[in-house]
Amino acid sequence: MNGELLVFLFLFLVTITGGLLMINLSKVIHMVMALVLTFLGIAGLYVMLSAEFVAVVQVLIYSGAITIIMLFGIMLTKHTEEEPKTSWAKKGIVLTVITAFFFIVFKGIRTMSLGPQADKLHENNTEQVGLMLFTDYVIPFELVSVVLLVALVGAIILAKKDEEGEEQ
Amino acid sequence: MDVVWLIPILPLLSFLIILFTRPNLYRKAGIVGTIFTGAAFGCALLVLFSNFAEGNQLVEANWFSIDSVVLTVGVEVNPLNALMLVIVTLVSFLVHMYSIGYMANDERIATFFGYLGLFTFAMTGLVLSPNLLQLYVFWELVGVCSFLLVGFYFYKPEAKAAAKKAFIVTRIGDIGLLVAIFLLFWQTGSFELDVIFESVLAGDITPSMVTLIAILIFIGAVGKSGQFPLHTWLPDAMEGPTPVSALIHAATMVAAGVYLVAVMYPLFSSSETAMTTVAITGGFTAIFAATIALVQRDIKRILAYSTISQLGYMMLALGAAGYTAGIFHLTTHAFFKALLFLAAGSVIHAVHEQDIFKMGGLRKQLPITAALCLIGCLSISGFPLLAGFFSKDEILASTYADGRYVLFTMALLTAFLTAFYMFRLYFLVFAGNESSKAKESSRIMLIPMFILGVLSVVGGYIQTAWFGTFLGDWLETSPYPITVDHPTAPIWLPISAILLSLAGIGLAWMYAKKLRYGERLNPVHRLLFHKYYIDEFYRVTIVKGTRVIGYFWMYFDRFIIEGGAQALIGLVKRMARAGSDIQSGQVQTYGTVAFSGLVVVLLLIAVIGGYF
Amino acid sequence: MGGILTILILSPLLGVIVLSLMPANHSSVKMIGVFGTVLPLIVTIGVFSLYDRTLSGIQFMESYQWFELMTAISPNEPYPVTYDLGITGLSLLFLMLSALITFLASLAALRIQEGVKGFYMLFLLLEFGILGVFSSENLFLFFLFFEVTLVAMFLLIGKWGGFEREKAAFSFLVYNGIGSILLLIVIIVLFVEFRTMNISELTSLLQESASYEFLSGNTRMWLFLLLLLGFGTKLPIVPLHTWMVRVHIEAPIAVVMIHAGVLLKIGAYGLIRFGAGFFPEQLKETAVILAILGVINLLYGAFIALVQTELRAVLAYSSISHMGIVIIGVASFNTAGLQGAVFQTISHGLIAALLFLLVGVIVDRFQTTKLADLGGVASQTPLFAGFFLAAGLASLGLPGMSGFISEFLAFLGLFEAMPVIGSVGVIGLILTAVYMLRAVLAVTFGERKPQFDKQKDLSAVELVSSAILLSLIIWIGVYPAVLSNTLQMARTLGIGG
Amino acid sequence: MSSIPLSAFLLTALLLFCIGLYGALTKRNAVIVLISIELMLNAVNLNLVAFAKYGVGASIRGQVFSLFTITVAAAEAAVGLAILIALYRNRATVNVDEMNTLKK
Repeated sequence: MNGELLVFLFLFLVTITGGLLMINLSKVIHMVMALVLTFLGIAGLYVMLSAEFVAVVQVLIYSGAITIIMLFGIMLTKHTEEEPKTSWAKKGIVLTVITAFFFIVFKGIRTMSLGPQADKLHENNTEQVGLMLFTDYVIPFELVSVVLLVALVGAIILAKKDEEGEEQ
Repeated sequence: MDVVWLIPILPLLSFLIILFTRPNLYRKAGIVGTIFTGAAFGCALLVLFSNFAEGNQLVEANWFSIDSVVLTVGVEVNPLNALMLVIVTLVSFLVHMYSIGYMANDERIATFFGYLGLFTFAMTGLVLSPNLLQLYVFWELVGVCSFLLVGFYFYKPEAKAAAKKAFIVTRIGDIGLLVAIFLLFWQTGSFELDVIFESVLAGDITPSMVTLIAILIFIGAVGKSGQFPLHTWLPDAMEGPTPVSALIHAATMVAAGVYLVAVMYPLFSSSETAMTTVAITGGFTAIFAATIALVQRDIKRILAYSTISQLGYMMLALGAAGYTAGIFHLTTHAFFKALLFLAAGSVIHAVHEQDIFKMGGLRKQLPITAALCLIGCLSISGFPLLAGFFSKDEILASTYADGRYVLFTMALLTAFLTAFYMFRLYFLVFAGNESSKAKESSRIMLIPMFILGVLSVVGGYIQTAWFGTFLGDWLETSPYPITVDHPTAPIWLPISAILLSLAGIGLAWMYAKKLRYGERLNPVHRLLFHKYYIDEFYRVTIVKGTRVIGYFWMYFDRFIIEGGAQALIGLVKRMARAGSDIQSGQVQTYGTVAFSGLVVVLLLIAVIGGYF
Repeated sequence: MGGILTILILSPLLGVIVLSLMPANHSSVKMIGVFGTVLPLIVTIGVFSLYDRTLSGIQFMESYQWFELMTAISPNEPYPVTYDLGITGLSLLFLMLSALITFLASLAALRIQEGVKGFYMLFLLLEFGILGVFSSENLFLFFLFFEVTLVAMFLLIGKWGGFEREKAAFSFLVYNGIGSILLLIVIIVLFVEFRTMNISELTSLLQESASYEFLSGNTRMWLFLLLLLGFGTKLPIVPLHTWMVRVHIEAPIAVVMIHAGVLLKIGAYGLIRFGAGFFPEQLKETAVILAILGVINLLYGAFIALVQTELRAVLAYSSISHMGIVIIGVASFNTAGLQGAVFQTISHGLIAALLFLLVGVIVDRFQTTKLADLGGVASQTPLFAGFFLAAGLASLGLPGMSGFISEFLAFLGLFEAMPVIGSVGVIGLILTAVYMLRAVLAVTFGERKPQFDKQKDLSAVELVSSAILLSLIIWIGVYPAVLSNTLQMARTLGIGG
Repeated sequence: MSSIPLSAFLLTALLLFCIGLYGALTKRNAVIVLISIELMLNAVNLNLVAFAKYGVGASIRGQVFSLFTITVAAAEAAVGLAILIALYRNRATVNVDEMNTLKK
């Protein structure tokens, strides 16, 4: 047992616990908070995978931005405090199907090994990412910016009150 | 010999002519029918006499074929059926004539004569059959004619029930015969009587199979001849017009059972068990029916039970190896029983009443009927020198010679009972005080009765111990191997028979004097009056039982099978509804279904690809 | 005489075309409808007279290439689908029966008041299907025509039936649909294995021992059982019979005449032609079970008919009972038995048609078919009563009528093969007499009921139709060679007695 | 060199994906459903990054891809929420059960 494994186990537990909490908690706000736990755990895992830049982005975007958006969403809509119950039958069916799915995939990944690790990723990680982004992936990068813009505009239009429509 | 063909054809023609010209003929139908059956009778006489001279004849033609087996139809003339032909056509002819008078006031007289023609056709066809298939065809046809004629007064509920009963009960017997025919066919490969007898005598059929077949055939005879336990239809069949009772239910059709046993005699005589069965059934029926006849009140029912009893007598004779005796009694019985029925018809025609306790003293109003009836009664009672005396004597002799003394005692006792109940009837109807106004029947009804009366007197002289055994000798010339023995009885036998019948007559006279109206109703009497409750027994067991089974299966059908089908349909419907419920419009459900599908595909790939 | 069978099959369609061009309420619609059935009858009689009884095998053969099915697996060996028509003695008899009964039923349908045009169009379409079924020499065609009859019947029952017509129509369609799917499976398997759907080719191929390499005994047994189920639903075999009772009770009388008279016989025809023709070995193996099924049919139908209170229900269960005799005949699988089975189908076709023709008269005159409400009509309508009684007697197997010959032959066959089962079966003959007399006498005999006093006896049309049927019944009963000569049973199936 | 095997990360991602999927399919609150979808996206990201380190021809590309995914996920979250709010304004509910306009 080395330190690396200990860290991984800790992060693994944080991530999964966050997920399970999110599923099982009853209040919506608590769910979102549990999710933050998961996001942070994942960020940690990223660091372990020599992806510091992605980890930082993860914390910023997910734990920060998206969580905030979700909280806004919750505040802007009315919620009965408790999450309404879903029928056991439905849950059962979904659970069975997902378990089956889990075992099939698990069977596939259990002993998966695809070759030697990349060992240079942690060296100047952000530089490497930046180089790749602005050389090979410059066009997708620009496209993503357009997508973000469109999403922004779209979100505003959608969320805006449709006053003219109501008046008509 | 060519005229043989005409014998069944003539009555058939009569039937067809009447059938198609019914509305025009109306009352003339009787004349048409009488002429045709008269002609048939003439032909039958010709055939009879030519049989004396030329011997037996057999003509056959192809009917149709099952693969290589060619089924034939044909006519056969041998002593037995030549005799039967004469009896059938004669009685039929006389009954036709009688009916012209008896049925004169009935609207449906033409239909009546049509049926009579059809019956005569079927009966002669039956008698002429050289093979079992043809015999069975006509066997059923006479049954249906009987059914039609019993139900002639179709608007009477009793007639309806009686007709149905007559058909169904005899049908039960017929099925026995049918099965026997099937078995014989697969044993011998033929329906032809001569082929069958050859293989029976050659021992091609195992003895147990012979017994089985013989008993099955006998079941057929039991049904038709009203033997116990299938006798119940015959008394009820008296709901038909009286001439019908005389023709079908006394002289001809019911005798067909006896005739059948006689025809199949080589088969029966090969099986001791079968012979015993025939004898015991016959003997039992004889005494059984006679006891019932003792207390009945309806004039026709008494005669019906008497018929059953006498048919039992004939069966007894056949079973006791008295071939000649059986046939002999069949002949004489046809004459005197037809006479008695016609006389009863004459009485009923005159007083419109069938209860003998409501009649009396009719001798004065109906002198000729009374005289003829007396002849009939004497003849059936075995009064010396009348026809019945000789035939009954012959039966007693062969039973005695057979050695089964229980049966012999039964026969003697039946002779006594017969004399008693016949004269009880005679005295109650004709003797005593006049109770009602009545007019003697017309000449057209009396002439047939007269002819039958004459025959009832002289018919016995064809076979007597004194003048010669003409009938037996002649029957022996049959083409089939039958053993005709001439039993010699000790002299005390006829004497005791005479004494018994005289005792019966005397007792009946005393009885009639003592009791004019009503009778004591002690338990025995009640038991007899209700015919041993056999009808009630059948109604409770067989009829009810069949209906219960029917209801059981009906509810089974309705609830289990139909219900099962409905449940299946329900299941499919529920599945369909479940399928449509999935289309709820909720994305999550769609997602679940889609994802399930994905998982199923993955599973399939994993399993088929061998990843597990 | 090439093409006469095509002409025969298409002849009812002429009536359909003419009717479709006419206004719905035109006064001569009925006449044209009836005339439309006369045409096929004439052609059938022509075929009947041209048929050479001395030859064996298939006659009036017509065979054309139709289309080919390509498969991805073997693109160079297409599966040919051909258009084959041809008749044997067996199918000729069925053709005669169909054409005749359809004609008489079209006369009985004259009482229909609503939607006459549509009725006659569907009616002729039905006849088209029936004639096609019996003259197909090809399983594909057979199946097509079979489906045509289903659709036509479904619509006829569903639109012109009684109170529960929809239910009856659906149950008809569901049961027969399932039956025809089973049939289709068999057809496909045979087609895939042998690359032909020609019936006589298949028959001879299947009877060669070499063909066992293609189709093992086990598979054959399955195919045979599928066929049995498929045609057993049509026949019907208990417990697949409930749809048939409903159709008998709900469908319009003219349709029931065809249904009981002809359509049920497709089941028997299929069983004899395909079941016995394709899989004789399998039939022999299952003969005992089949015979037991037959006896069950016979007794089951009879017992239930005994307690029914409705005339049409009695006749429906009597049909089930009578079809039991067909099964018995097939099961005994000897010449007598098979001949009996065919005779029984023909004879029951005629008798059932006659009975329902007369039931039509009852419905028309007395407005009820409840046994308790009827009775004594022999007083008011003697001709009707006479015919009805005769039909009843024919149905219970009275000698001298066709029913007897068939029952006799079927049981004769059964007694050779399985005497014990036969002995149980003969009880059915007694029961038949009991329920038939009960029903017939309940209608005709009994006290005169004054409410029926005004009713008229048989009309000329009814009289002639009944007389035709009855005389045919008697003719076959008296001279059965008329059928057996045409039939040539042994030759048709190639079996020895 | 890391001593943690690839399958450990993949297992984590799988578990997260399954949890997310369960939430997306069973939760009735639309917001939670959206969150669950985010969880699933995260699982995918985790896989990408893991494969960037351990995969066939491992390189930085995997991380770059995960960045794209994160961006798109952010956009999705924004638009999804906007739709949610628009829907809430019309139907006054965020209950997924009642959003069945697909049927009508």
